[in-house]
Amino acid sequence: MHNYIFLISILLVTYYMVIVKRLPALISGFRLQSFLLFLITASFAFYEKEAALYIVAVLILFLKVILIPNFLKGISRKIQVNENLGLFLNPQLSIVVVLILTYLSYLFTFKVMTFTDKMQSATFALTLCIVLTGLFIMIFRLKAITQIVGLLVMENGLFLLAVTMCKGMPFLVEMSIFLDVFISVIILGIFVYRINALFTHIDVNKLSNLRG
Amino acid sequence: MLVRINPAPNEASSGAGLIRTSIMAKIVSSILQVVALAAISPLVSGVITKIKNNLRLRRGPGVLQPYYNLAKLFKKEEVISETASWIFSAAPFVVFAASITAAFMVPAFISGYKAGDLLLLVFLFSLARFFQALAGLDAGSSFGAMGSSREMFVSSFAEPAAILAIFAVSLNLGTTNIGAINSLYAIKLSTVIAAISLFMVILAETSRIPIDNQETHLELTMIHEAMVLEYSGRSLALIELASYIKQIVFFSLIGTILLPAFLSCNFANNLTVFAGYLAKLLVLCVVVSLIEVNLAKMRLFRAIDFFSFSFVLALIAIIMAALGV
Amino acid sequence: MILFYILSVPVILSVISFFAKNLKTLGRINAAGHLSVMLAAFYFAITSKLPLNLFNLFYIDALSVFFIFVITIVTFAAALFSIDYINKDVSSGNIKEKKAKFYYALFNFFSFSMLLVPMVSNLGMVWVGIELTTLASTFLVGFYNNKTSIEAAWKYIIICSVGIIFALLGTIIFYYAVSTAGLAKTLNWHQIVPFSKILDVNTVKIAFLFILVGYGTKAGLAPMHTWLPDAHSQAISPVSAMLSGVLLKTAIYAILRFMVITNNCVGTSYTANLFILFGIISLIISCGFILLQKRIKRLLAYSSIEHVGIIVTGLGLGGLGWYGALLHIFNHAATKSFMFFGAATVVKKYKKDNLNVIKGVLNAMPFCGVMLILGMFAISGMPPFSIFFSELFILISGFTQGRYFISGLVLGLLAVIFAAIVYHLSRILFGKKPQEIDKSAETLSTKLSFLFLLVLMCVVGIKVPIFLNKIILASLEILKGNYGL
Amino acid sequence: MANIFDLHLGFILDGLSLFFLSAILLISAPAAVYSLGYLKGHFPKGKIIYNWVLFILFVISMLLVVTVNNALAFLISWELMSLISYFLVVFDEKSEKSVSAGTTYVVMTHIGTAFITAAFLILYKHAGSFDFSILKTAASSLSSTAKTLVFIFLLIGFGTKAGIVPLHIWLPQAHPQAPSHISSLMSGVMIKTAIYGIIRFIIFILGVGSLWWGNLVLVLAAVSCVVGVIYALMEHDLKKLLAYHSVENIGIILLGVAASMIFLKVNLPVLAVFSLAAGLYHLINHAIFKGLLFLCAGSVYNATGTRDIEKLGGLIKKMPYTSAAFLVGAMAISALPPLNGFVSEWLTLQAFFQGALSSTSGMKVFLSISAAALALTSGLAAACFVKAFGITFLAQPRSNKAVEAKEVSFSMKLSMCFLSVLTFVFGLCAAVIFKILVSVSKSALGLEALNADFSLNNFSLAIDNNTFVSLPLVALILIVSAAASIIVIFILYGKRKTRRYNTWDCGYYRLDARNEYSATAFSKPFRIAFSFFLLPYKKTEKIRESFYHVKTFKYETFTTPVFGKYIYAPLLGVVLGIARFMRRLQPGSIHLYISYIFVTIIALIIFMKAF
Repeated sequence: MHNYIFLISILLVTYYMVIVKRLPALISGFRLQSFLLFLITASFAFYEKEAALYIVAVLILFLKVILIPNFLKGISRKIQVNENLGLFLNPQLSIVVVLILTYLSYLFTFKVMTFTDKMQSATFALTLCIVLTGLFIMIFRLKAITQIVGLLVMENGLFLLAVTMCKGMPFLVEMSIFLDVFISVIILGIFVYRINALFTHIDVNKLSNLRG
Repeated sequence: MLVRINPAPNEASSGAGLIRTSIMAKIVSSILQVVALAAISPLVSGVITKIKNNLRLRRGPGVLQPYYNLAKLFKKEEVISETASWIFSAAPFVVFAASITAAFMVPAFISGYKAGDLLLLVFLFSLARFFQALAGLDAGSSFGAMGSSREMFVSSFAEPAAILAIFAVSLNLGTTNIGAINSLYAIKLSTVIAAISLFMVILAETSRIPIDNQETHLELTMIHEAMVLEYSGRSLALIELASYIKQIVFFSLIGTILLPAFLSCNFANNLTVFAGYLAKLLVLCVVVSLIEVNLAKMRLFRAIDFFSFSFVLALIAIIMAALGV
Repeated sequence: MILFYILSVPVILSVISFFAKNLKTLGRINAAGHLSVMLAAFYFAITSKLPLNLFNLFYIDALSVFFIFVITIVTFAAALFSIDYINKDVSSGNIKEKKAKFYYALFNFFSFSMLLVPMVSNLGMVWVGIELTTLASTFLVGFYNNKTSIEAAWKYIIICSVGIIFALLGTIIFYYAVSTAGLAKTLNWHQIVPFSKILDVNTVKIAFLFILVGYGTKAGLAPMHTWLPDAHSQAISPVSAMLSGVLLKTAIYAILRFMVITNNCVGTSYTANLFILFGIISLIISCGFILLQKRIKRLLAYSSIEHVGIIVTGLGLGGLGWYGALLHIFNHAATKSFMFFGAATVVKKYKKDNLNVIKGVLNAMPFCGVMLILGMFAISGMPPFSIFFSELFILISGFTQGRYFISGLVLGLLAVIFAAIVYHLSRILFGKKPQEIDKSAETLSTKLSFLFLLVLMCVVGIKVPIFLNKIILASLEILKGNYGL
Repeated sequence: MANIFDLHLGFILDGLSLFFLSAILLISAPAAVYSLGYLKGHFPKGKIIYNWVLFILFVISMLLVVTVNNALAFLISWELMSLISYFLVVFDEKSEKSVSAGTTYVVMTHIGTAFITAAFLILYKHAGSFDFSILKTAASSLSSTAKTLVFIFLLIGFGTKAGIVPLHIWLPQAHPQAPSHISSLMSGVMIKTAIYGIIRFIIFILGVGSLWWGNLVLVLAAVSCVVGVIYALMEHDLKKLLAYHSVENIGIILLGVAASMIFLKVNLPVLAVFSLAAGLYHLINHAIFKGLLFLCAGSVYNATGTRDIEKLGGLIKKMPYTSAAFLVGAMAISALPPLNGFVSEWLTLQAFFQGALSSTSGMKVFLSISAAALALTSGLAAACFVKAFGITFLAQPRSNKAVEAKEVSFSMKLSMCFLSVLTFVFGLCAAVIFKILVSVSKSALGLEALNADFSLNNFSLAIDNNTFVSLPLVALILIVSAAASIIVIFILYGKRKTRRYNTWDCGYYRLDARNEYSATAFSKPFRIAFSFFLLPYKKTEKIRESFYHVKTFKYETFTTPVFGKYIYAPLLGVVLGIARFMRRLQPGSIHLYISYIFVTIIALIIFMKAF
């Protein structure tokens, strides 16, 4: 039962990330989402008695709840960027679109995928919805940092999927993925600095010198 | 059908044998015929001029005038342009030789062995024309070049009509060799139409109204005369003679196609054939004179319409020949 | 053992790079190291008994060997080409010496990550390896640190990451399918394949969709190709060659691994149709962009999309098409690197990359000009160069299956692309050279890198070497599902 | 699968291949000798070596094309031939004209090759092998749709190389740009390899499927003839003019081939053999005289540095050998007896006539009209060569370049002389040569057993006992009558008296080259007559000193390139328009790019069931 609660709250946090207008709020949303992910992983580890999942949970807590959000906040503070996210779509419309995406995910899960377990169906739909929402953030938010956050949201969705459906990936893979994610966030961060230095903004929509 | 175009070996050898027996006689008679044609060819022009003048109620020069002209020209000194090259001097001989060779292709009053066929005839005259046109360009005068240009223009449109007319005639004959014709051959309506078409081409080829006018040296109208403007003396005489021969060859052709009577297999046996031939020529002379007197010269670009008409006539002839009419 | 040698040399070279004193020596050591890696790979391919399974961590079969071989060849050529290229960059003040060393380090890290992909047995690790290649090459794309290169690098990393996340999604779904089928929980390819028939068909189908889109993004399949022309054109040129020549192929390698499982499970027509769809779309899109291209390196980048399209179409056609596709992977790697070297030399000399501006290359730089002419015809599929044959095999496969429309379309698009490439390149190659450009010759190492690839192009064009043929035929068996090779 | 990789490179050396082989060698030899003198002094040494390497490779590739017995090997050698000839077209790589001509050439020919490839692969699907003999057996079991498809593809493919209208546009651009000995090879033999392809693949391997194939080829051939010669008339670049004549002559060759296809279908095997042999005869003739003419044009270019005939004139006095050779070539191509061009045109006309004689009424008219088209062509060709020869070699020089011309070197003269002699040989020995060609044609049509002989006494060509032409005899009569006229006149009137004087100038005191007729003026009647097709337009420009005084008046006439403007330009426009639309799909926005991935995923999931 508490799993349902976690799942629903993670969905709500994701919605929250769609409607926020400012960068710190978005990053906090991400922190919250990661924290919920940590809780879910930990509870899975507890119920399923998977030792590896404990380590994963700890890593989530360490990396995604603490390190990465702090890093992102540090960047946004340092480059003193306008806190506004830059929206292609206003929050009202955005939430409508994301609701539609949620509906589509459910439709997809129940029509196309053939899960016997109802819980699994719900989880799959939810994670798919989170992945798509991450994509939505990447598409409809202008700033470079929001794209990083969008990417991380998608990744969170996948972690959730791996944990809930398969009880985690093989350990080595899991660790490598963490490493990858961490390196990529750092590299992306470096590029945000560089973009800011060269263009004096981080509005990636304006990066359109290369076309055709 | 196939048998004919694919002679069996024995048939071919028997044909060869036939040729061998009479070959000397044929060669002699052919040469004699050509000499005779060459001899009477200026007369045809003389007669036409005479008839034309009579029709116009003038007296005009005598029928032998072309002979006097030729004799005079042969004796005269030639003036050759400083710009001209050997082409200019060689052209009259080529033209003359081509016309003589063409005369070998056509049965005037003797049918039988020929060196080639009607298609060759067309190309022989184009050989003559080719050199004539080059000679026209050679002196560097605008007149000559203009004549060459127009001559080539007119003839290139005349050629398809001529080929089509020849095809129509030959379809009825079964071969393109007009030498195969003999007195027994029955003419058909399609042949007549083809002959009319051919006649139109001949009018053009012999520089007659409505395409060209032999009587004028007005630069706007002349074609053939412009081309030979630089010539004088002996060369001019040869060219004139060649065009007389060309004319008589064509007339003989038309005469043979339309009236295959008065053709004999050898030269010796009767004079009525020759008389009949002369009569055919006379009729043609009259027709040509009537046309020349009654029509005006066309504008150069109307010539295309003229040949189109001729072309269509030939096409009709072919369709009729295809239907067996 | 050789395997570890192959993997460790790049790492060692990477470390050396930071400590080296002389840049030129560093370049030479680098090239020599990669030469040894290539020879080792060659030796490995001939001698070792396949498949090779090390601690369930590395799994090498003929398919892996084939890709390792392709990667080492292009890496060696790029290392050889780098020597002079980087030297000139440093001496002209384009980059600092420290950065040049950084380049060599990244270069080796990049080649290490690419070599890792075909070696690992775990499909999750394959994903990690491919993500690593992205991370390693991002800095090489943004190497010059100017506006366009940073833009390209940003697009590259973001779009590839998004794509690859879908690949991860697909991998997880695969994993789910495996774990629910009552098998051991594993993502090791050689352990999944024998049981792939009992996997849930629907799940595998969906998983493959995500895999195809995900790795397809990395492979440069249209319409997910959008990062490719930017990244390839902005990357430092030896790396452009590697990106086009082999990076795309590692993604295809990943797709192939999943394809085998999917084919075993749901039959070949499903993947085949998807491949053909993406192949044709890639061909059409690249054709349009090649026609109107203004910049030489972008032209080559779009040509890469075209060739990936051909490869994927060949994979979709099956039979001889598979052979053609694998051969094409090799041929395209050699030829496209060759072309990038040529383009790089030209751009370096003229300091522009606009096709409308460059003139008289043949005149200004005879060797490179001749190479570019040959490459121009090689890349557009003229005999006696190898691409002609691999394309022909794919077409033969299409026609013999009676798929006239698809094969005809491919043939037509290839002809149009040929026209465009010849039009664009002949304009820069011929004509009078501008006054300010003086005639010059290339250094020996550069020439060698050209000739090395040219020999490969021609040799394979005349006859596929026996050993390569053997590897490809064995790989074909693997693609058919006979995994024990 | 593996058997494909081992190309069993075998050779087919039947009559057809041997015929083409000898045709190639016959033209290559004089071209090689010619290039000795042509290149010397005009190009640096390295370039000359480069030329030789390419030349030899070019000849080898052509030889391979006509001798290999495997469609794949054919395809490869075909592509190699195109590639090498491309390098030869851009031999003068600094001229932009060469480069654009080369590009057009290689692109057109590659598109053609794509069609050929498609045709081969369709055949391969049914045969399972590329071997000619296996393809031949497999072709007989092909469905009629597939057969038609293969035919159309082969026709487009080979038609592009042969330069039939409207696929000819590359030809007049590319041929003139190559060095002249290469032009002579390209025009003389390379485009003939396409005819080889048509005969080998459409007639020999595929077999004529239905009557309309022949009709289609016949119509295309007739159109090519006429269009080619009309464009040639309008052209004042000597080599371009010759290139357009190649289009025309390819048309004439194809007339014979097409007639043969028709006769095969209406069950007239003897005639089929005859007309194919006629086509082959024109092929070798065209190789000879077009080779000759290109060599002469090269000599003119070498001596004067220009190919624009409006700037030439009077060269006959400066370059007697070249002009004589050109005259012979011009006479041959204008089909004047007793040279070789006449023989093949006569044979082709006879083929039409005999066909008309033996076939049903509709076909009679069709064949006759084709013959008329041929007649029109030969008339116009004669006009064109009167222009080409007359303006280039006769009258006064029109520019300094022409004044300073000198006769070319010995090796060039030798090659021209050799080919000139060949035009006579192929004219006068027609009966013997035609006998050989008939056997070639029999083997190509698979009618070896047929009893067909078209010669009489070894010196006349004969269809039957009535219809024949004997060129030695014609030549004899020509010579004898010319000689006789000279002798007779001499006997009657004595020695010829001549005087050199100015050309008659109508009383104008200073007649110079500027008063001469120009090539433009010469061809003006034709331009007007064909204005419906050529769409001529003119530009006038007055340069005034004051309002009342026009200092110079510039008058230029142009003809509209109909095919370029109304077929190729719109086609290219459509393709580029689509490409331009596509470009807009990539405006540089990363958000859009990510959404592409998103849309792709969604679309794939929705349509998943379709795969």
